[in-house]
This record gives sequence, structure tokens and C-alpha cells, in this order.
Amino acid sequence: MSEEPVIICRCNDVTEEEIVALIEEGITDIEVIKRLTRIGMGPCQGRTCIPLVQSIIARRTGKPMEEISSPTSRHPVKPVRMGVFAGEEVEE
Amino acid sequence: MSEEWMSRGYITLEELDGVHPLPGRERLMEGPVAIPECPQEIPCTPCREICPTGAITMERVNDPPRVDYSKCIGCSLCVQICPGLAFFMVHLKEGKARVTMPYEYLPLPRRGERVRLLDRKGEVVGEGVVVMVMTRERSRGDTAVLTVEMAEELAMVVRAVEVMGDE
Amino acid sequence: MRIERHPILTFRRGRRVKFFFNGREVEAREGETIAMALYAAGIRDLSKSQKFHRPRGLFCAIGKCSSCLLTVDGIPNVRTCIIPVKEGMRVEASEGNPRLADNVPPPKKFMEPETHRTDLLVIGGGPAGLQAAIHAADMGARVTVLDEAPMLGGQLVKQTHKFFGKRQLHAGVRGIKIAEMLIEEVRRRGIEIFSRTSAVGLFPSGEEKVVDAVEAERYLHRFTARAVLVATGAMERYLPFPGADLPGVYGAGAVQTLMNTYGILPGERVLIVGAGNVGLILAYQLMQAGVKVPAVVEALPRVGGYFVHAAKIRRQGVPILTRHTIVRAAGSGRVEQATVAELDERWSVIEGTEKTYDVDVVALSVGLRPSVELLQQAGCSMRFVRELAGLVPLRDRNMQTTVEGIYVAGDASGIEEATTAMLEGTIAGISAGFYLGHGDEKWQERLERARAELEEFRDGPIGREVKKGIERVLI
Amino acid sequence: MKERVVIVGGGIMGLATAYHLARLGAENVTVLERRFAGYGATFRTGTGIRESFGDETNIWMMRESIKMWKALEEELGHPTEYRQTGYMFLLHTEEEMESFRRNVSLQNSLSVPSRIISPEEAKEIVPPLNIEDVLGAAYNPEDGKANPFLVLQGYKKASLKMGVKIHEYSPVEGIVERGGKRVVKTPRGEFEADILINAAGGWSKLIDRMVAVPSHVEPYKHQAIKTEALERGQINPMVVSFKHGGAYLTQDIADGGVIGGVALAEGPTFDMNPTLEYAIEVSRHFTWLIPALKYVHIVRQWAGFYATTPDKNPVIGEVAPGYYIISGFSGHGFMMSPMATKSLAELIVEGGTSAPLDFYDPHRFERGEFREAAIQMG
Repeated sequence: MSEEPVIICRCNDVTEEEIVALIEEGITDIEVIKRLTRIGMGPCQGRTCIPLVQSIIARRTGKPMEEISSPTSRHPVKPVRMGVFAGEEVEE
Repeated sequence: MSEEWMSRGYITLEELDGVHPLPGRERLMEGPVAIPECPQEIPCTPCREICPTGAITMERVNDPPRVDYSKCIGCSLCVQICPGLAFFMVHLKEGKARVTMPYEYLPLPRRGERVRLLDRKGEVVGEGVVVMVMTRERSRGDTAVLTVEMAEELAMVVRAVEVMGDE
Repeated sequence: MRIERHPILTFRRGRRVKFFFNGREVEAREGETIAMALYAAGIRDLSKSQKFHRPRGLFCAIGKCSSCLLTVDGIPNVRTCIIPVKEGMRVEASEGNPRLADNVPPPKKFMEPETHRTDLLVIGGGPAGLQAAIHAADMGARVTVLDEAPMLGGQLVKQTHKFFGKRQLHAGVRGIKIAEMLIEEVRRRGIEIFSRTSAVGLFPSGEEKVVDAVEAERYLHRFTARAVLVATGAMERYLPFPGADLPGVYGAGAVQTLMNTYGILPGERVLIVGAGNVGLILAYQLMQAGVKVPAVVEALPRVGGYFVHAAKIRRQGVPILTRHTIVRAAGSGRVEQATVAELDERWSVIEGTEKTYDVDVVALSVGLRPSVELLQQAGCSMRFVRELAGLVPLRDRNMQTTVEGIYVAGDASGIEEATTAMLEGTIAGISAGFYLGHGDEKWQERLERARAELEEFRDGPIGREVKKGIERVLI
Repeated sequence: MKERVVIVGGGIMGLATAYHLARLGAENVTVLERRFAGYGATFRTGTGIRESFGDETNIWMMRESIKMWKALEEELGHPTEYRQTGYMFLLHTEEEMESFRRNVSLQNSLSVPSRIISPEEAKEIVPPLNIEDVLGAAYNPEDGKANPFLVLQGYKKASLKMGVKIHEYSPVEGIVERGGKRVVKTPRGEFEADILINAAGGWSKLIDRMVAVPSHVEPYKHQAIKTEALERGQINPMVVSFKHGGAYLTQDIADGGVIGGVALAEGPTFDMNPTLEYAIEVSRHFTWLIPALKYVHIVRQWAGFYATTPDKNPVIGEVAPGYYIISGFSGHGFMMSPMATKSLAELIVEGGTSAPLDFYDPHRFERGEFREAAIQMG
């Protein structure tokens, strides 16, 4: 059986390998990693993957976690259906 | 303190005695006596609060409980209330040992039922007989309590039981 | 796969309802969420992942991750772990990404969001939020509580073990009972409650704070409050390893939700990763439900949780393997095996120490982190603090953040436990009461007492670490 | 060219200008970015790229830019996800029909292949579209979109390779004159500049102020949203409706999620917080235009600045001796960046360019000249 991939972002199927490859290329800013791999951009809005990526960056760069930035959180902090925001009458 | 027990998940008798000296054989024969197996500094006081004779003391809420064995009347309230299920009661009687312990599994054994005896590591060390069952409803701490009779030498060894079922 | 007998819990189940999953009829009990009902019916593989088409199952079971998203009655990406099942509901795992229908009629009319005005809006009805609500209400404030789950109580509702601390702070009482007591107190005071309502934005504008919230994926509410308490609790951490995304690898909290909230057996044999309090307590709870726990593995050289929780499972025969970690989970479509191995001083796996267990569930209890999204979004100053387990808001002694009128309490302010959450909730609730212009000297004394109790509680080795962390965010 | 060039702003303007300068032989180029490269408008763009403007100069600039967009991936050696998926302006009134007929004929005269199509044809191109109140649409298949994250990364890598220095997290705190040179102060040290370029987008006026010149660029807050992933190919073109809130929306190339916004601008302001009112507004317009979107979740909402000038056309050129500006694109910076940055680099290195930079002369407002406002959306 081939080895299972190590999935970091369950929303967009981003693997640990992809993250590590970027870090090894010298890209260690989570803001850049986020936009190049699309971690944190799925429906969980980064709740699962962002801390993992932060700790991978910390481990690989030797920086303390305190120095790894945390991407901002924006409205809506949970995905919201457009029909709900729009205020469409709900068919029961 | 090396706190070896934190890497094992169980404490040895010697370590326990080092934290808080255990009652001697004479005291165990006098009548049931509470024994805390709670060596760690954690913020918890129900045992002290419920003890009707003030036998259980701790200076600060984070201190491990200490029992003044001379004041303990063997009421088992501490066994019933302890959130960590870390209080036991031991009594040596007529050449047998009686160990009182919390029990929160199903099925609850009946009085007179034979059960497997487990030590602190969960290893089977013999068999014993349940001589007292206090249900959750009757317990002051919402935890069922059993008293199990066993060979005298197991008094300070056995800390759990396993129901044998219909074998 | 529903639990019929339990030493601690009794499950009150609703009437039988039928719904459809991928066209197949599934029986559920009213009151169960979609994902829970599917689990009870033996369905663990909910959907396929985006790129690699790997099977996806539950993970957090409390509406925070994205693992249980399904199409429900035509709406894609519904968090099925928090949406209750309904008779005749059609639930589908969409093949690939959703398609937009060509013939949906355009909207006829838009309704304005339902608006509500209150003094203190409490976001999160767990131990911290409910204590705050009770105290602020007693001071005379009008209080409204929002909670995402179908029932109040936060994570207390799955804590079958008795709590530590002092008896006057409910020590020796089971978490589930404490939840019942707090809910009763809240009800008695007529505090307004919105369940199944997720706050999605917090907008401070001077004296007023506006919060928008979505009820049950359907209605938008707009709350205006003078003070807001964010008590949104925590989220479980995930651990990456090969196979970690297989159905069967769940957060420990998810296993507790299945088993203790809904009375559904999570599996037959469960390997637990992490010997903090959550992992140790979970092991005990699993045994109480009749589930086998072949081992608890812990990467640290010692148990992270309370010794007494470890001793409790150890004497019942569960090995605790310190300095061990999980190296992979494997199985076709779901977990069938998990392999663990010993770690050396440098956290590397020692070759040849692998042990494989036949298990159908791996429960991850590798720590929690504060759920702070709303605070971040609202513009509160944040800081990463290791001792508090993640990014947390700066706050003063009253639990007020850097945004006036926005308070924080409980795990959202730093991971601790339910008892400290209740005390922080008390402090935040009373402080918010004062902020709103209520309260007298007597309440000042209550506030001081809660502070003293918290101080006392934190006066041990564990609390001292927390206090070190708090010092770094105290303003 | 040996002069020390300092560019303030690490967005697409700053980095693409740096790239073109280096390509033309500038040996000493430094880019200063207050946060991370792209933090400003570049990473907040609605991603659209169109030549369907209503005036000759902007059409020319965009036609040339599109030629460059097509070749950019190869030139930078980096993916850009540039696609020509078209723009579709929905027309709801006779007046709109009339004005877009004029636009289309001007565009056609400049060899832009736009055309007016029927509502039915519009629905064929975008099947989930609501054409209930649509009289027709102006459609240009040559317009398109690209992935700003990849594009910026491409410019960044290519610039670094040619020796450009990029300092991120280096906010400019002050600019002083010393020995006839400008010295740019940052927490990471001072940078001497023979040539200083203001590419600070929405923050441009702060730099203008430090150099003590009048500024004509103001930050206007515009918001946008992104939905969860959707099956690709359903809303290929950028769909625009001025009647419905100035809405523009399309499917993002990366995951098929809908990206777009409405015209609900606030400003001038440096506030970048998304608002609830916007979420409601955008949802109402979007669910009217594409009714099936009512079932789709908004995953992100953000705000960014349109660096806006009085006539909504950019300012590109020399402001004071040795001080240049490339800003004020009023919502069109990302799309126009290839030609705009290339022509500025030519102006600086070669002293002239074939691009009609006079039109974008930074001094025009002082002379009381206002260009015809560019068609703007969002």
C-alpha cells in the first residue's frame, strides 16, 4: 500500500509536502504561503490548518511561535449563505 | 520530587508512602480508614469539605490531601465525593482485607458476587467478593462505591475490580 | 449503534424520523443532528475531498471545521454536525463542487434582518457565558445569550466526570449536572436565549456594538448591545500524519459529542493520542460506554493531565505510552489500523519500535486552542501566548478587551478548564454589569471574591503557568 | 542605470515597476513594503482585466496591457492563471443600451471585438443568469481575469532574480532631503534615493505629504466577497450590472468560487473593516443577478482601497524632480499594471515612452484638466 498523504488543509487538500516545499524555497511568511497554497481559504476559514502551518513554519525556521503572524479573521467568521444575508423569504 | 508516577500513570506504594505516610497495620485493623492516592498539586477540596471530623487537611486548595488517620471514622464520604476517584478505604478484618473503592461502570456487581481484582497497573492479582454496594443514588457523591473482601496481603495492592459476567 | 445503557447517562431520544442520504433512507431520532444520525446508521464516510477524492468523515462535531459539509435540501456545504435532522430531509454528498441551477426564480422580496436590542449580549452559552449571563442579569442588566449548538451548556454537556475545585463552585458534581443547573438558573431569570445561532460578526461602533448572527442556516439576526461578552470557547487541534484525514480519526471532543451528547457508540476500539485531561477523561468515558481502549499515547515524557485521571484508566488496564506518538492511520475508506512508535529525546521516531493496533477510531486529544475569530474580527488586540495555548485577546482585570465594552471569558481568553471559565464568566458578567451602570458595593465584593477564588484556584503548578501567560496579556 | 531607485509600495505597481526598471538596466532598485508584498489593493482585487473602456486612451492602455498579460506567464516563468473569459455588461435600460452601443462602436474602431448581445445569448454564456430585466448585454470575449497572488509572486521572483531588493514589513516613517538626495526612513534603516517612486496605492497621499507635494489620490474603501468553491465554467465572464448596485461578479479561476462586489464605496478613509451592510447589499444584488447564489455561502468578505483621483484616471509620471508617482488607478490598477509600469520604467530609464502618459499626467488637476472618467465598477 502506498503511503497516505499528510493532509494539512482538509478543505482544499493541501499536503504537508507542499507547505514544506515553499518553506524550503524561502517562503516563510504565512500570508504568502496562504495565498500560494490556498490554505485557510476553504469553508473552515483556516480554523484547522492555520495553526498547523504556523507550527510547521516555526519548526522549519527555528522561530518561536510568538513571532509567526496569524492571518486576520474577517466578517463573516462563519460562512453565511447569501440568501440569509439577502433576507430572502424562506420557504418552509 | 521526581514524580515518576506522572510518566507511568500509576503510583507505587513506596512513592505513595513518600507523599503522605500510609497508615500502619494496626490502624488498618482498628477500623476502615481513608487513604488518598492523590499525590499531585491540583486545585481540589471536596474531600476536605465533606469530611465530618476534619480528618482531611490541606493548607492551600492546591495541596494534596493529608489524612489524620486517628480522626478518620471510616464513613467513606471522601470515597463517594472525590472527583478524581482517588480515595480508597481499607480495613483489615478477621484475616481478610476489605477495600472500599469507587465504581462507575456497568453492570454494577451485586453483593456476594465474585469479581476479579486489579492492581494499580490494571493487572489481575486475584479474586474477591463484593460485600457492600452503595449505588449512585445513595452515594453523597453521585458515584457508586463497592467494598470488596480479599486476601489480607492484597489490602494495599488492589485498587480496582472487574466484573466477571456470566462465564 | 446507539448506546442503550450507561452508568452515568440516560438518553432521552426523540421520535423516529426518516431522511435520505444519497437517496438511501436513513432512520434518525428527532433531536439528532444530521451527522450524528448518519453516524448512528453506520455511515462514517460522508463525502470525498476536493482534489484527491479521499473519503471525509467528521472531525470536530461542533460546527467549527469543514469535515462534515454536505448538501442539504439543495443547500451545499451545510455543517451537518450542528443542523438537526428533519423528516424527509434530502442529504447528499455532492460529487465535486456544487452546480448553480439555471432556473431558480429571482427573489421577490427581501426581509430586513430581525433586530434585537439588549444590554449585554453573551456569545457562547458554555460555563463562562452562562455564569456571566446569570450575574449580569442579577445586577439588573438585560441579557441575551447566543449559542451555536442545539442545546446550551457548551462542552459541559458531554462532561460526565465530576469537577474539581471547591464544592461551592460545583466541585464533586458532574459537568452534565452543572450544565443543567446553569441552564435552569438562566431560564429562571428569563434571560433571552437564541440556540442554533452563530454569531458571524461583531462590529463595535462607539457605545453600541452590533452583532449579526445566523439562526439554523436560515435567518439573519441583528443584535445591538452596549456590552458584548465573547465566550466562544475553544477548538481542538488537529495532528497531521499519514491517514489523519481518514474517517475514524476524530477530535476527542467529537467522540465525546457522539457518545455522551447523542448516545452513539463511536466505535469498538479507540486509540487515544494525547494524555492531557481530555484524552484521559475520554479513555475513561469510552470504557464506561463499553468501548475498548487499547492504549493512550503521549509524546511528552509524562502525562499532561491530572494524575488521578491517569490512575483511573491505568488501574482498569489501559496502557499509557509516554514518549510515543501515532505515525500513521490506515484502512480502506476508514480507519482500520493505527501504528504508534516511541520517540527519542529529539522527538524523532525510534526505528523498530512501531506497534500496530487494530482500531476503528483514533481520537486526537492534542490540545485545544482559543476560538478568537470574533474578537480578532472586532479589532481587539491579540497576542500569541504559549501558556494560554494560542492567540488570545489582551484584557484587563475585569476581562475587558482593548475594545471598550467587549469582554472575554473562558477558553476564548486562554485554555484552562470549566471551573476557571465559570469564575472568569462571573468576573466578566459582574464587570459588564458595572459597565452598564448597575451594581453596588455588594457586587464589588462579589467581584473581589470571584477574583480571590480564581487566584486561589490558580495557585498550583498548572495555574502558575497560566498566570505567567496572563501577565503577558494583562493591560 | 546606476541611480538608486527606491519604490514605496510592494503591490503590483511597485513590484512590476521594479521588474521593468531592472529589465531596462536599472542596477539599484529597492522596494519598501509596509506589510507583506501584495497586502494592499493587489491581494484585494476583484481580479478582472478588461479593455472595454469608454475612452480611447484607456482602451489603448488596456489593449496593450492585454497583449502583455497573454505573454506574462512565459515572461516571468511563473503561472498567472490569466484567462480570457470575457466581460459582460448587463444592460437594463434603453439609456444603458444606447451608451454601450457607443462604447462598443468606439471599442470596435480600436479593434476590440466587443458586441451587443441578446438576453438569451447572455444566458447561454452564463446559464444561471437571471435575464428577467435584461434588455441586452455588451460582451467582450477578450477581457478576462488572472490570479493576483500568482502574478505578484511571479513579479517578485523575477525582480529578485535581477537583483531588486525587496524589504517587506518596512513601513516608511519619513522622507527627508539630505545633500540633494531623498532619504527614506524605515524601522529597518535608511534608504537613499536618487529616484523615489510612490507606488503606495491607497496610502499614496501619505508619501506625497512626506515629500511635500500636493496629492490627488484619496483612499476609498471598497469591499468584495468570495464564496465557497463551485463547479467551474458556470459564470465565466465578469458579469457587471450598473443598475443592480454596480455589481460585478465572476468565478475565481482557482476554485470556481464567486468573487465580486458592489459599488458601496466609503471615503476617503483608511478604514479597511468590512461591514454588515455591505454583506447584505452584495447578497441582495448577487441573488437577483444569479438567483441560485442564494444557496451559496460567503466565505470571506474584505475591504481594500481604490486609490482614487478626481477624474478616476491614474496619475503616472514625474511629480517633482526625482520623485515619481504611479497610483490613483481608481479600481483599475491590477488590470492596467503591465503597460502602466512598463511605460513608467521607460520614462525613467529611457526618458520617454510610446504610451500616452500625458493623459495620466500627475499635474493635470493643478491645471484644472479633468479627463473623462473611466468606466468604473465596484
